Amino acid sequence: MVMNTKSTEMSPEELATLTEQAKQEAAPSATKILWQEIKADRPALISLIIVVAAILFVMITPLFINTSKMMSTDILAYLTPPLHDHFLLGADANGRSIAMQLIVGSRNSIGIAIGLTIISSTIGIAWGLISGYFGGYVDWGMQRVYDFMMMLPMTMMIIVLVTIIDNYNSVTLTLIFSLFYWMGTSRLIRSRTLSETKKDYVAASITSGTKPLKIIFREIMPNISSLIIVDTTLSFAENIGVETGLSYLGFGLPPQTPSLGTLIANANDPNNITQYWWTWLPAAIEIIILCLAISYIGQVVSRAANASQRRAGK
Amino acid sequence: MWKTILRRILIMIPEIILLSILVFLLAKAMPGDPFTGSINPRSSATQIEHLKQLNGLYDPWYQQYWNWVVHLFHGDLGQSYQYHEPVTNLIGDRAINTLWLSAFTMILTYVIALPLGLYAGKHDGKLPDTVIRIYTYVTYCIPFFVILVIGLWIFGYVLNWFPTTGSVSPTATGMWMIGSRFLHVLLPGLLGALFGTVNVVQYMRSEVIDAKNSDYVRTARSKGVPQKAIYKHHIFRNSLLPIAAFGGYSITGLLNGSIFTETIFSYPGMGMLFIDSISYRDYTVITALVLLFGILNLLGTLLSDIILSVVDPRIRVN
Amino acid sequence: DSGNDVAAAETKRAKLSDTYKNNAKTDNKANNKSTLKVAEPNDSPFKGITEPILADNQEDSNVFSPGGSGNLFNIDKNYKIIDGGLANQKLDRDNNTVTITIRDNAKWSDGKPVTARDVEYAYEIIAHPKSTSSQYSSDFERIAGMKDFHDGKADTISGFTYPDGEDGKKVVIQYNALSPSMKYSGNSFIWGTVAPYHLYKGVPIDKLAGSDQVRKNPVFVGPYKLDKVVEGESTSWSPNKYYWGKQPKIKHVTINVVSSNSIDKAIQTSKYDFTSPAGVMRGTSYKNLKKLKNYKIVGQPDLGYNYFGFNVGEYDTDKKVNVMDPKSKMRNKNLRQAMMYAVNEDAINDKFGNGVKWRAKTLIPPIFGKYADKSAKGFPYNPKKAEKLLDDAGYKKDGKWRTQPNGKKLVIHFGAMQGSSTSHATYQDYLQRWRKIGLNVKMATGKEMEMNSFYDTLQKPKQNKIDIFSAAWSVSSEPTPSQLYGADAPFNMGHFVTRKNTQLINDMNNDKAWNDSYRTEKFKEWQKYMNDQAAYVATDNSYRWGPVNKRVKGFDIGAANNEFWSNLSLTSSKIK
Amino acid sequence: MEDGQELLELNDISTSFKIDGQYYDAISHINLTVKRDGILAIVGESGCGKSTLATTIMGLHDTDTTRISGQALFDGQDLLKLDDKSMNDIRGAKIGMIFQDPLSALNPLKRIADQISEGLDYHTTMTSDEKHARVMELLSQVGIVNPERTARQFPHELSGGMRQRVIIAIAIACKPDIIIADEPTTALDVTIQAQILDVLRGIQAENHAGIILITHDLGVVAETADEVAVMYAGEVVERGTTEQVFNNPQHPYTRSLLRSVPQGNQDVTHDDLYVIEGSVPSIERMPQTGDRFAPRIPWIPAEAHEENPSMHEVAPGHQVRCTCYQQFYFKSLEETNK
Amino acid sequence: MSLVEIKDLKVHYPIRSGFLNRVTDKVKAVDGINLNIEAGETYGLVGESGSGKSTTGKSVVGLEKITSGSIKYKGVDITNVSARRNVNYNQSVQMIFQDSLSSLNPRKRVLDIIAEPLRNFQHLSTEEEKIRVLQLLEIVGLSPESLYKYPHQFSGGQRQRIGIARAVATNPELIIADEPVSALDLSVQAQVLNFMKKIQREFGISYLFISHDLGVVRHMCQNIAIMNKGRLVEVGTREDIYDNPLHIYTKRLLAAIPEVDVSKRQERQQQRKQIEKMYNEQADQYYDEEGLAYPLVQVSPTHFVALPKEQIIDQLK
Ligand SMILES: Nc1ncnc2c1ncn2[C@@H]1O[C@H](COP(=O)(O)OP(=O)(O)OP(=O)(O)O)[C@@H](O)[C@H]1O
Ligand SMILES: Nc1ncnc2c1ncn2[C@@H]1O[C@H](COP(=O)(O)OP(=O)(O)OP(=O)(O)O)[C@@H](O)[C@H]1O
Ligand SMILES: [Mg+2]
Ligand SMILES: [Mg+2]
Repeated sequence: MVMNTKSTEMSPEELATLTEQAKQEAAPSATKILWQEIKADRPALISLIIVVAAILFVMITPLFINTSKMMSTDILAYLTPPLHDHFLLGADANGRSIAMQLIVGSRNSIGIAIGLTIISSTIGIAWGLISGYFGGYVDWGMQRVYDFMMMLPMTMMIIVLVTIIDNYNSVTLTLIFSLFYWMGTSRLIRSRTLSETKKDYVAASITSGTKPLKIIFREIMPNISSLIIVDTTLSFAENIGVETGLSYLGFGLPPQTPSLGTLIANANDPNNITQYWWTWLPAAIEIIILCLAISYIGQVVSRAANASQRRAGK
Repeated sequence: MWKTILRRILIMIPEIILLSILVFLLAKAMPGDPFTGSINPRSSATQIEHLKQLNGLYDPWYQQYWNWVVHLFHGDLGQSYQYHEPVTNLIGDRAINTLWLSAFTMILTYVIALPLGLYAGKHDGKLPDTVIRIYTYVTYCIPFFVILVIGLWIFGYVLNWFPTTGSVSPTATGMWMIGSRFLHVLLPGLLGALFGTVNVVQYMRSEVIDAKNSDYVRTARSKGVPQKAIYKHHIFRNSLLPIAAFGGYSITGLLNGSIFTETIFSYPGMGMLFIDSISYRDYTVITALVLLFGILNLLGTLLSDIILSVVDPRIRVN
Repeated sequence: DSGNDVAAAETKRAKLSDTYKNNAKTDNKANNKSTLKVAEPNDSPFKGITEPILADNQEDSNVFSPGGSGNLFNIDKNYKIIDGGLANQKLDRDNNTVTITIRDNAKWSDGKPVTARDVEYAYEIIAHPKSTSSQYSSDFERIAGMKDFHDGKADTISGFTYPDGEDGKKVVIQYNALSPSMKYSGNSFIWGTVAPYHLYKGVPIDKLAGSDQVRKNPVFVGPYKLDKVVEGESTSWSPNKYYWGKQPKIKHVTINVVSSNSIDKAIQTSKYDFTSPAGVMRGTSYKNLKKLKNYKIVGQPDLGYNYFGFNVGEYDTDKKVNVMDPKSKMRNKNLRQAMMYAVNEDAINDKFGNGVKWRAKTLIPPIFGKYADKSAKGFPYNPKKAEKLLDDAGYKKDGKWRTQPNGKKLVIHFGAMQGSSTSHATYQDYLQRWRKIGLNVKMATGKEMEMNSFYDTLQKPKQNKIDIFSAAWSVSSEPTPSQLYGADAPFNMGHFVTRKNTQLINDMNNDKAWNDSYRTEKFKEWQKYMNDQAAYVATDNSYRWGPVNKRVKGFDIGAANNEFWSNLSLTSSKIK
Repeated sequence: MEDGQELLELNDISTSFKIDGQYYDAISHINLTVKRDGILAIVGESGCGKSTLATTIMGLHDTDTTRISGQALFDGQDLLKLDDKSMNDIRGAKIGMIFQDPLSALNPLKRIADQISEGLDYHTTMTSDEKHARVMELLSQVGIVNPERTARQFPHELSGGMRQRVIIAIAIACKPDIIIADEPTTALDVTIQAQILDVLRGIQAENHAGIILITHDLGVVAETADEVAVMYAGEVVERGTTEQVFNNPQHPYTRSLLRSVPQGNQDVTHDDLYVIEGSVPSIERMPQTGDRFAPRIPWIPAEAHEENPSMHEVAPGHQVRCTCYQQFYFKSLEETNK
Repeated sequence: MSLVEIKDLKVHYPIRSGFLNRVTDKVKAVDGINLNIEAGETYGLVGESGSGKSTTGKSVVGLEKITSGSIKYKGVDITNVSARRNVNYNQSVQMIFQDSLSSLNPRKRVLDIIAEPLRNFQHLSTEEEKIRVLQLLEIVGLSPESLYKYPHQFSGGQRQRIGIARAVATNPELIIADEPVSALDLSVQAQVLNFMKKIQREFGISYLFISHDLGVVRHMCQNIAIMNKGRLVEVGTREDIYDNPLHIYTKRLLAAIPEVDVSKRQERQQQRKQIEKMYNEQADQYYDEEGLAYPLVQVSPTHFVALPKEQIIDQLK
């Protein structure tokens, strides 16, 4: 057509300079904004450092700890108080070092939390996006499944499943949890997807010939990314505590597997609460600090997301 | 309206059937059976075998399920293996305790959370807001059961302010009984409320902020309505609406929480019954409880939707 | 064979008495006005079944015990049935009959007299084809007509006759043979409680456990009557004016279930007078409570023990009898003994027992002062001996682990149930010590098993998942072990059967056994034999103990104290 | 009641908003008067500060983030100095306001009757019967056919036009002296717009109120207003009677605006509309000295603009900011294509 | 042959409810309209809010599933997807949206936005693609620096031009412009309208120009269709509609447009009142029992109006 013939000749150099100029004018990306926002907020920066350091620490250190040796009982060290013998944080009723269990336990618990967050968020996001985008019968069917899952009494179902599965470990446990933790995300994502789908840029993509799945994941998803990030951060904070509750009831990880939950479960004996506080308190404090730090980061993330929206409004 | 409710209830039926099959199968899939644990030299092994047969534990699952359904339609959920009592009676007793505890916790939660949320929303970004938000975040991050255990220890044992076990004092009679029941749920309810407010506070806060910045509030101000009245008639009322609906949804959370609360406070409700029944493999009770909790969840959602449609004229019409 | 350097000393054992001798003066005002508060330490609510035939749990029996538990007979300290109770029993070895005579003034708490039919009805409840009771066993089939009744072929049990009629006070039970164990309470032939026929008669037996008669408006023959029951939580009691025996002094008693996690705190804060005499208290609690000034710890050896069992055979479901498997991995006696010598029970009990638990020496708990073999040594820690036993039997070391005599690899699976943190530590300690003598022992299924899975596995007629297991029995007050270790006993989960064992168990109740010293002899022989075979080895015994507040007077949990509740009184109106 | 009496006198009003800790003027040095029985239209592009002016008069700003100076004399008092309580006595009673978005401006949970009578609750001592009667009267006054029914309905049950009528009813409930209508018709269809404007005119005729009509639709102004103030970048750049401004526009901005209205007489394929270059600066970027419109007419020499332009009277009652109008001309096609 | 021929187009939205998601009712958004769009021309579609204009436009680009009727593009019925693919329909028909902000993905840079259709329909190298985008930017009068900016960094008019650049990227023959200027200020509106005309002149694009602003439509379109409750009430050339409106609905619309001419103010108000009165009195003559418009009847070679025959005769008098 006319336009093609009219095309202005352009040398590669010219193109490069133009590109360069354009890049200078380019707006910072969302990640950059987020990073700046976090950098500007000292508590958030500290939180981020804490969380990242904690995750790295508990992921790397256990590689140098002989877990089976650590978990072997030494009945002579029964409930050694902190700073006695070689026990920095004391020992539990099995004479096992609390400090070491805390490290390996954090790895297990944080691992479960990360795994759970990744799996459940992935399911939830995909579910919400697909359900919200396609609407109609697809949505209807998916919503029925959602309704059904919502009806299930979660804790009870998890307990029953854990009881059935004889030989479970952290992976199985993560999978079981994941079955029940995607609905919140999916609901959130679905409602945002519904409103996002009504926006004209989706229509524009359709008329531009883009395929549905590409529209869902490449067009819509980036637009709800701030929501996704905020939701994921907050569910991560929440998920750290998920395993502990069940371990407390005795349906979490098996006793030989150290975890924050099995450590905190030491608090189920009122004697331990005061007399042998070191058996559970460090784990509880760790959870609180991690959870607070992550929620704080989540807040900053959501603020950053809002800020970029505000900027977008002008 | 009634038609909508009826339709919603109809929608629930297949879900409930599905749940009943699922839970029935899962219960049977647990290793062991109600008689596995009852081994002691005072009961004889052959008699236990006899009892298993008598209870149809060797029938194929679909037959057991079918029998169960048939009985269900006669209002009979079977006998508890552990309590040797009809499940309906057993759960009936426990349900009252759980509902009483949950209702009390819920009321306290709202009593605490609504003013906090309103206050935080009214002064958003200012000091009280920050304080309230820190409070909610901290409570959100502390594992619920840790709070319960510590609270029980401090207020129940050290200070000896509250009873530490059961749902009512055995000596209480008449009016005292109500007082005693109240006293027994006071501590768990209070702890549950103080540490369970986060959702309601956050929700209320954001609703208030939204309402505060809404156009209709601007309209009200342009009518010359004083600030106080605006909060009362417009902001509070409009923010309360979604919160009211939240109540039904929060039933799920309360029921989940009851498992912990009841175990820790030795409060004989459905949550504790469930944990007991799991280790006893009391199929009939497990099935009935999961089903009941499932139905309560459904009803909670339904209730929320009904509340919403009653209070929100926008929904009432369609 | 001591002479080893590492053998540990005997476990330190607390010296507990079964009575609390309180010399303070009884305070009548306190007895009348104050409430005796009893705690029932238990993690789940009680089930609310007042009828002892139907209740298969300890909680119910504990919280309803002021009602007398329907007990027919008084006993002496050896659990031997003596006269003077609600009824007396007479054994007639010539005619193979048992005559039970109820005392004339025996009444239920509703004022109705206790009748001969009440004695018989208990058997009907046990044996009814649709009964929910788990008490029926083949031993009862020694009663004439019992099997027919149980099979539904007869409406009545023909072995029962009433010389003065059903409403009379006398029952004669026709047996096809009497057993010396019948002299003792808790035997498996004579049921020891009455059931209120006048109250139960309208209720179908399969519905009895759930009926109001059992749960809401029960009647009792003991010193107290039930005032109120809060389902699952508590019972409260006041004196039963129709009680035939000694009238109780305390006018008001409540029994509350308290979770075992909270019981220490509850006692420390003086919330209760004492814990249920038959209630289970943990060793850790003892450590916490023993120093209390206002409580005295009272205890006596428990009717029970923990034990190791070895899987050496299978259950033949057709013949309904256990058979040993000659090829079984654990068949070798030396291996079993070695494993027992390798574990250090004394050290474990020292650490976790807190003085209320100690190493057991035989399969008869020490509470049976007469029958328990006090000279037995059991298996004191002796790893050298263990290694020698293994070496002798040909379990040679091949690298780290020993192999079977036939050269095959040896991996032993240890089955144990989930429990407290101390039980976990104990199991781990076992494993570590077995490994030290070169035995490759692993947890069956990789971890401690949940109780149901554990018994589910063990009760399979044949299983190879578990080679050695740790479990516990609580035993009846009549200690004949046929139900547990007999050839046809399904609870013989290790399937240990030898001719000698069968012989010894049978001898305990043969005709000669009417002679007490013969019987005692046989019990001791059996214990020796079992220790030698080491197919089942008791690991520890413990005290059944509880704290008693110092305001309580007359507290005596000795077996011979047939008037436990009536003998109690208070010395002040406030818990001290 | 005397026609043309001055009701509201705005003297040198400036409003600035706090953005990232700094205050920026959204409107500066506004001088206007509202007369009884007159309709004063305020026109300008989006972001010129029209709404800000309205909300400033009404005292609806958040005092924490807004700084206001100047005087708004009404009835002998300066509205800007009044405390919230005294202002509440004036809002709704003496000055009523009509908002742009008719859906969000009504409380979705309250019945129409309650929303209308709410103002009466605070400004009158009517009994509930009287209030009801007044609500009916108001609803018929704004042209609602079935007032009884509408009164019982909720906002979402009404069409956009009906809702806007209700909002007008709310604004005039207490017979205010001044009605401020901020884009009352922008969200509506033309036919409904015409009806609403009719209603407004009717109200004015009945109540003898003064109306401030904010809009960016020049047609609406031409057909409705008595006086016009053209705003650009927070300033009034031209004001006068409607005839003066439309028939004899002076300021380059006014003239450019009028020139860019599509007229029916152009050739469909070839005639282009006049385009004003650039766009309204955001308040952070607002030039603080010089003619704010100057950057958008680069072909006019810089000298033509006054340094700190003030209003000049070009005819009685007709004022223009800056003298640059004297040198303003439209670029010819050749110039545009250069 | 016209470029696009719309025949008896109906789009009904089902209202679903209940457990089985059954259709319980329907909204007749578009209820049988006929239109022909000629190549290189601008066709105006005018009507009140909710009259079905957008739905018509969306059906033409294929965003909306049509209930019945046909849309022919160069004689080929393109109501199903495969047919559309065969004639490269999606490439040849593009759309410009009302809300410039929401029609541009806020998370994408200008380069990616404009290149989207190129990536789907043409397979260019990254270099070529960039050059093409730069060309398009030049065509719509935006500087090359815009390449890596986000939509929110532009003003409304600029954004609308980015939208246009995307629409013309694949050299379309028809662009559906759904209220392209309704959200814009006068000055910006002028910019966009001029621009649309410019590319039409240069590339011979046809427009279906949807608007409720009769002033703008008059400025842009040779042919105009007036839509009311899903049906067309009057179709004709600009002159037919503006100088000789026959349907009361058209008259009313025209009368309602406020004009900048201050001197005619009284006169126009009079006229409006008169038409309003007429409308109130005679409305039922113009609509059938259901309150919908009658089928179109030809009154001149270019002029159609939805009236029963008898009425037309009256009207023409
Ligand atoms: N609360 C506020 N905080 C900061 N800036 C504001 C605030 N309100 C308005 N502004 C800015 O002040 C300027 C004037 O806004 P205003 O809403 O008064 O314009 P307007 O003429 O009413 O525009 P429109 O026609 O879009 O309604 C704009 O640049 C706007 O961004
Ligand atoms: N997805 C949908 N489901 C149900 N009804 C719809 C849907 N989309 C539009 N409608 C209805 O169809 C009718 C026509 O809508 P359409 O958007 O085509 O009108 P319009 O003329 O473009 O109006 P506007 O000027 O407000 O954009 C309206 O009554 C609308 O409510
Ligand atoms: Mg505005
Ligand atoms: Mg539209």
